[in-house]
Amino acid sequence: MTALTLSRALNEGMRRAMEDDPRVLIMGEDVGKLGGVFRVTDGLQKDFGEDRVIDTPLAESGIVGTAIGLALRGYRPVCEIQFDGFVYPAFNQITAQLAKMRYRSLGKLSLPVTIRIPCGGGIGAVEHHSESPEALFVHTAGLRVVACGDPADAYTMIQQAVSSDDPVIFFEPKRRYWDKSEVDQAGGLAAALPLDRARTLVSGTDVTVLCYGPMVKTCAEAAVAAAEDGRSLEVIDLRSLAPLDTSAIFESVGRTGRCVVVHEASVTGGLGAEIAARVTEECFYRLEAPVLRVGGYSTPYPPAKLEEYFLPDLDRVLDAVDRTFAY
Amino acid sequence: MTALTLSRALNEGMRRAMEDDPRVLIMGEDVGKLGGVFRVTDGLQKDFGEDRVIDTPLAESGIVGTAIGLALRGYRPVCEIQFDGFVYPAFNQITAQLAKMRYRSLGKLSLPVTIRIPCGGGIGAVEHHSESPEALFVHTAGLRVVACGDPADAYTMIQQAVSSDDPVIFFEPKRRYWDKSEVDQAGGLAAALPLDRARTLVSGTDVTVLCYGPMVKTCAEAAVAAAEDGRSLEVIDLRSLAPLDTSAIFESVGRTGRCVVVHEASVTGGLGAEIAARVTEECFYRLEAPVLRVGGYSTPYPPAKLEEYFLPDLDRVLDAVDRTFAY
Amino acid sequence: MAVKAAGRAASRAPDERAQPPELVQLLTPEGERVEHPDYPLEVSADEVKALYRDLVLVRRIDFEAIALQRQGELGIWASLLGQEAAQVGSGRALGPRDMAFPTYREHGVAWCRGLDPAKLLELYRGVSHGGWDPTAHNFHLYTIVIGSQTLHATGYAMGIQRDGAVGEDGEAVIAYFGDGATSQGDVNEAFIWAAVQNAPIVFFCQNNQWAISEPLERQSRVPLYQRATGFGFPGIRVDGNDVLASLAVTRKAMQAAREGQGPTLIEAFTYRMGAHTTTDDPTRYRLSAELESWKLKDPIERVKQYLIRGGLAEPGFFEDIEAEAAEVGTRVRKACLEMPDPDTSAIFADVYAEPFPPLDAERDQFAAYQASFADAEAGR
Amino acid sequence: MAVKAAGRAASRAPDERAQPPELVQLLTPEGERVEHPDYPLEVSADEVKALYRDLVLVRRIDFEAIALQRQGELGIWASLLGQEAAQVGSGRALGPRDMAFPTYREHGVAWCRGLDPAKLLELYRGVSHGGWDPTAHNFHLYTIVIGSQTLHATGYAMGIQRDGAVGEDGEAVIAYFGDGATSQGDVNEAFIWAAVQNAPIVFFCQNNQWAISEPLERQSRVPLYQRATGFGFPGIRVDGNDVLASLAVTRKAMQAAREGQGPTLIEAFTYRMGAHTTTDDPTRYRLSAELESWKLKDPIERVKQYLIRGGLAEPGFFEDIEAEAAEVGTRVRKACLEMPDPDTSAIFADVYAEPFPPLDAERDQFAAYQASFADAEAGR
Ligand SMILES: Cc1ncc(C[n+]2csc(CCOP(=O)(O)OP(=O)(O)O)c2C)c(N)n1
Ligand SMILES: Cc1ncc(C[n+]2csc(CCOP(=O)(O)OP(=O)(O)O)c2C)c(N)n1
Ligand SMILES: [Mg+2]
Ligand SMILES: [Mg+2]
Repeated sequence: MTALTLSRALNEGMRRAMEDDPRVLIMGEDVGKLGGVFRVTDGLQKDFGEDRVIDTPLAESGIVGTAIGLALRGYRPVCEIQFDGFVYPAFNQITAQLAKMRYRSLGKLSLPVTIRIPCGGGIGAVEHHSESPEALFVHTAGLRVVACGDPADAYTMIQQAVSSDDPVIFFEPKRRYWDKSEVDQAGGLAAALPLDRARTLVSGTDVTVLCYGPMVKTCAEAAVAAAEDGRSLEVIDLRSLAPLDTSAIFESVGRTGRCVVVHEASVTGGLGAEIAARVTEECFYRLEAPVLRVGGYSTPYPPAKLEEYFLPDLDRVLDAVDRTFAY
Repeated sequence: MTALTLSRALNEGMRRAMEDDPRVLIMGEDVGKLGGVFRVTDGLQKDFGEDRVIDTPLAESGIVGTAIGLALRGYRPVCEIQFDGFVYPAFNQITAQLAKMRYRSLGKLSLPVTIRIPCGGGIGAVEHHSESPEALFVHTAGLRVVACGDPADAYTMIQQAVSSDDPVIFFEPKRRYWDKSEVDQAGGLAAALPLDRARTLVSGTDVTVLCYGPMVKTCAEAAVAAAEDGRSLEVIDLRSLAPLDTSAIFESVGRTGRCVVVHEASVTGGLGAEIAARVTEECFYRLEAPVLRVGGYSTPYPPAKLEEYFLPDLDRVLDAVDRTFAY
Repeated sequence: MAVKAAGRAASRAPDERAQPPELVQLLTPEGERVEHPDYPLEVSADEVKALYRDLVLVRRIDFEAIALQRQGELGIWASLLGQEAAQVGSGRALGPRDMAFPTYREHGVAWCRGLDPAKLLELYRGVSHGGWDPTAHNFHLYTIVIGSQTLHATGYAMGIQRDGAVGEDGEAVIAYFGDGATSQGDVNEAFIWAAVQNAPIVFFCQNNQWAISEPLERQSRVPLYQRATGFGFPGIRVDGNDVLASLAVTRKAMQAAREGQGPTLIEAFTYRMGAHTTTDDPTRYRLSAELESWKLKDPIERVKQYLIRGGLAEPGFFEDIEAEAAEVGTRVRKACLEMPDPDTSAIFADVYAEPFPPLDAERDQFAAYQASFADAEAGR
Repeated sequence: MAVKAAGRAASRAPDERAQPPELVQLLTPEGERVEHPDYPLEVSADEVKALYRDLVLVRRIDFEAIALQRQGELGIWASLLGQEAAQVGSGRALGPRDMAFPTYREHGVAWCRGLDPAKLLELYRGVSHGGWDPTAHNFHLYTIVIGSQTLHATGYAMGIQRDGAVGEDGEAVIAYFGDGATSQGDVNEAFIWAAVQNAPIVFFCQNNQWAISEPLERQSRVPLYQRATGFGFPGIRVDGNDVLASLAVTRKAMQAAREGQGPTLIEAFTYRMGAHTTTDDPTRYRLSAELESWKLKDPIERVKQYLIRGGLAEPGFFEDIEAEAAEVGTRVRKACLEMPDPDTSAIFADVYAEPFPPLDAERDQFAAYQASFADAEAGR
């Protein structure tokens, strides 16, 4: 066990993946000498060469489109999209090509492409640098969508994503890049929790709080605060957004009878909606209150000076918890 | 009153809009001499000239991007995206620019751009020609998203969309283009139902069925069939997907206690999820059953020979209605 | 703010717009063999006859498909009529290890790659989205979204480089696309990637003068082959109705790519003799006079004339080809009519490589739902 | 499948790669005035002095912003250091009715358009996403998504055509973007639209040699100005560190556009002397030697030398400019420090032009939620 930042854990995970499989490539803007604007690919070009760690031209559609071609040739590209707000130029290649190729080919073609996206706000950035577009990809059949919440998961999940034969949209909570915690680099992937499974972070009895990515830390803190008020929160880190680990979700809500979903993305049409709909259908008679959603407002991401009001925080999570008890 | 096909009604609506305001332009692929692959812009270039009805180069990002520029110059472009599956290359311009410009400029800039998208399946088309991407736009703040379901609405809604100072994503149910019904071209817009309001198509007491676009006809037929089994369906044509006419929805579900949402898009992460979440939160104590969703499966759109099984039809709507009574 | 005539004063585009630029031709419309200094081509009579056979057969397959669509056996069909030479010429320039990325119209290339023509019908019949195995013939699936495949092709070529398969006995990629596609960002990004990576790829643009109803002027005001220079690689225009020139030019470009000399853009100057697809009505937007003038440049007729003049075809040769064509047509028709509808399970198959529980649940619900009807039937 | 050295044999790109191509220069780094046949420029001493003032002031504004960022008053800043001449030269070539579409780095152009420099800070301070009125100075908001604004600019130019505002006394548009941006599909699509429409637009590319950490070779293997020809309009490279040449070349291109002669691509050859932004660390990817060599080409120093040699500056001129610069710097700093934080209501404002009930509800809930804290406070 060593203490690593989330950024470093991703770096180590990719390094491991590249050592294990010479077909693994890294491509994106500034991923080479610079090591990415968040240093997640730091040192990889130096150690694996320019043919495996590719500084691409400045065009996201080109990055994903050529990654698809490389995958068709047998490679396993890991693409970095520099910031969440810049994935949209690649949207066509992701939605119409990457997600559909296996279906189109009746299973004859696999596209083991991982697309890494630093996501979410809270770092005081300018426009387009704080978005949470996960719902767009969850609605797109053919993609796996995951989000890591801490260094340990970051280390294993990135390796699992790279080794998956399905395309994976991999969200990284940028404001947590520098959070440090223990990572077991010795344990192999076999022992690790599968990529499509949720993890119960805090066990509780009163309310199920579902979260992922940057909100995991926030919700864990909320659980501590709630405990002081004598309220027992069960916090589940979803990890996989597509597919959702519904059995874990239903089991928990079935026990607690209350559910709050937390994400940074705008509530309207966000992942919380899908979860609320499914939970309600499955746990209808067990629900003491409707599933409540805590998320960004239905506006574009605001200027940095206002983001603290826009982003869900401990207070807003607890407020929602309180509201579920008002029913 | 004259009987018009939905396609013709859109054509007449745009013609009226172009006559009323010289700043209204039409642009897209093959919208000129050909009049669009569905003939929706038939004859408009002949009558309004090549400067107002523009056959653009073959690039959707360019269409929307230049439309934004024209709007900044004071024009009101109506862009045609030839098929739903080809809107993705324009996704960046729509999401990061069109939707955000007003917010970015603190209200100083308006982008009165309408983006027409023939949507949905049922016409036996090849891949990419039968998609329903509305949820992607509903999740994007700054856009209005509407869908017309019959010729009368098509005629008025397209004019309302063009005259709106907000960007509007305008969905047209392509398999209904040739459906004919009465349209009142005399009545002005003032008298018309506002663009953001839902319309109760069939009044009923047992279940509220929410639908839009191509599913409107399907659900109306389901209501007739259900009536024979002595079940009273209230069918609401949402018309506006963003914003949702929640007051109309809540009022109805509040009465019926049951709700089924129907759309062609994949259920996972579709608009039905948002509606289910809101209805449940608002009508929690009034719901006799969870809101059920009928929609496409969570797969890419299948080949034409299989679409009849993929698309919601009268039977699947009635099946969902039955299931709501099983609770 | 009334709209005045938009300023369209004399532009400063290069003069090429006036007189058409030089285009590589080795066989005139009249069937005369001409030489080109840069493209010497040694072809035996047998090779020319083989090309003639390809041309006739693919045109016949195309006719059959059009007929099948008219009879409701296909949902739609994109005809290659008029583009046979560009496709056969370039297709025959490929080696077995080269990889081709087609649009939705490359039926002639598919033929050259050895793909069973019936396979092409699946997509247009709505039985699958393109069910052949791209690795079996190094012929990728048809791509419908304009331009997307050019980036896939470029990435694939980057893979060839990383496999060390560039150099003598190297491999290369050919990416097909149309004149309209040159306006898509993706195609231009592919040019950029290919140039920067010096990737082993040939961009083969069939300029058939039309993008559905839009003439080339709506996409570019200069010849398309000139686009390449500004990206840093050569562009060349070839007579796309001349199978020999298409063969020679593509051969040279592919060889250069295989040897590591990087990309080439080939503009095959040709004409879409038919409708854009069987659902299109060209009379709405183009004059028959244009069509007539192109008839005189027919890609097949000129080869026939060449063979006849040179007395290169043995007696009965042409009749035999016709007979074979008829046979192939019948085979394709038969295969189409016998094509089974896909099983409904295909809706849920091959979405993911690994288990995806929520989808499995949907599949089971669907099965149960379908069964309920069967039961109802049985119930009666 | 081990990765072998990717085939990178000699490419067949034009020779321009070897020796740098001709670039328009009217003032040498040493401050010598040179003539160019195509770009005769009549400038009075006062005009040159005015340009000098612009250069010094915008550099000072930039310095102040960097300092403010270091002190935590700005979240980030994108410095124009080294690009002053390209921006002031092109900015001063614009008429009041011309429209400019900047990236996030065109502080010098903003200055020339008459925008209060403090306005530029709002975005970088996180107070707004760019709060000025683009119509007030015909200077559009900063665009952060690379390349997007080039299509907006092209559409705007199409609007000028439709207003009949092309011809003598016409209007034109200038679109700014960087070397990295030339790889984006949108920029190439803008070239296509502009060419096909013959739109009154000048594409002004500041090639500062770097896209964050990526040198030009990662985007193109030929000079960028050559990109234009293949799209059907002229491309020209100008010394972007020469304010006179930047002025002359932009003037001519803008005039041509206004008169209806269509688009021009200008590549302003310059250098990003600072970090990409204040959060970047160039030492990770480039050598200081490169920086040193460009220092000798400083855009301001050469103008100063020209004025001194020619004895064109009255005594005290330079000191006065310095004083004014200091003053402007202080004013900018003051404005920054006094800039009020936005009200939380701004989160919900200006999302839509017309009422949007669900959002209004969210706004009210937010207000109530905020109030609950206030109450709690009061409760104490
Ligand atoms: C991104 C995208 N936009 C629009 C379409 C609809 N469409 C299909 S073919 C076509 C014209 C293509 O013209 P060209 O590239 O010249 O190829 P051709 O059909 O002439 O062979 C269009 C607009 C599409 N398939 N993809
Ligand atoms: C679509 C998109 N992708 C990535 C980024 C992140 N990014 C910001 S600036 C930049 C480099 C731009 O280089 P260049 O175009 O040369 O302009 P410069 O910054 O050098 O002025 C990148 C990659 C972005 N803003 N937009
Ligand atoms: Mg064409
Ligand atoms: Mg740059």
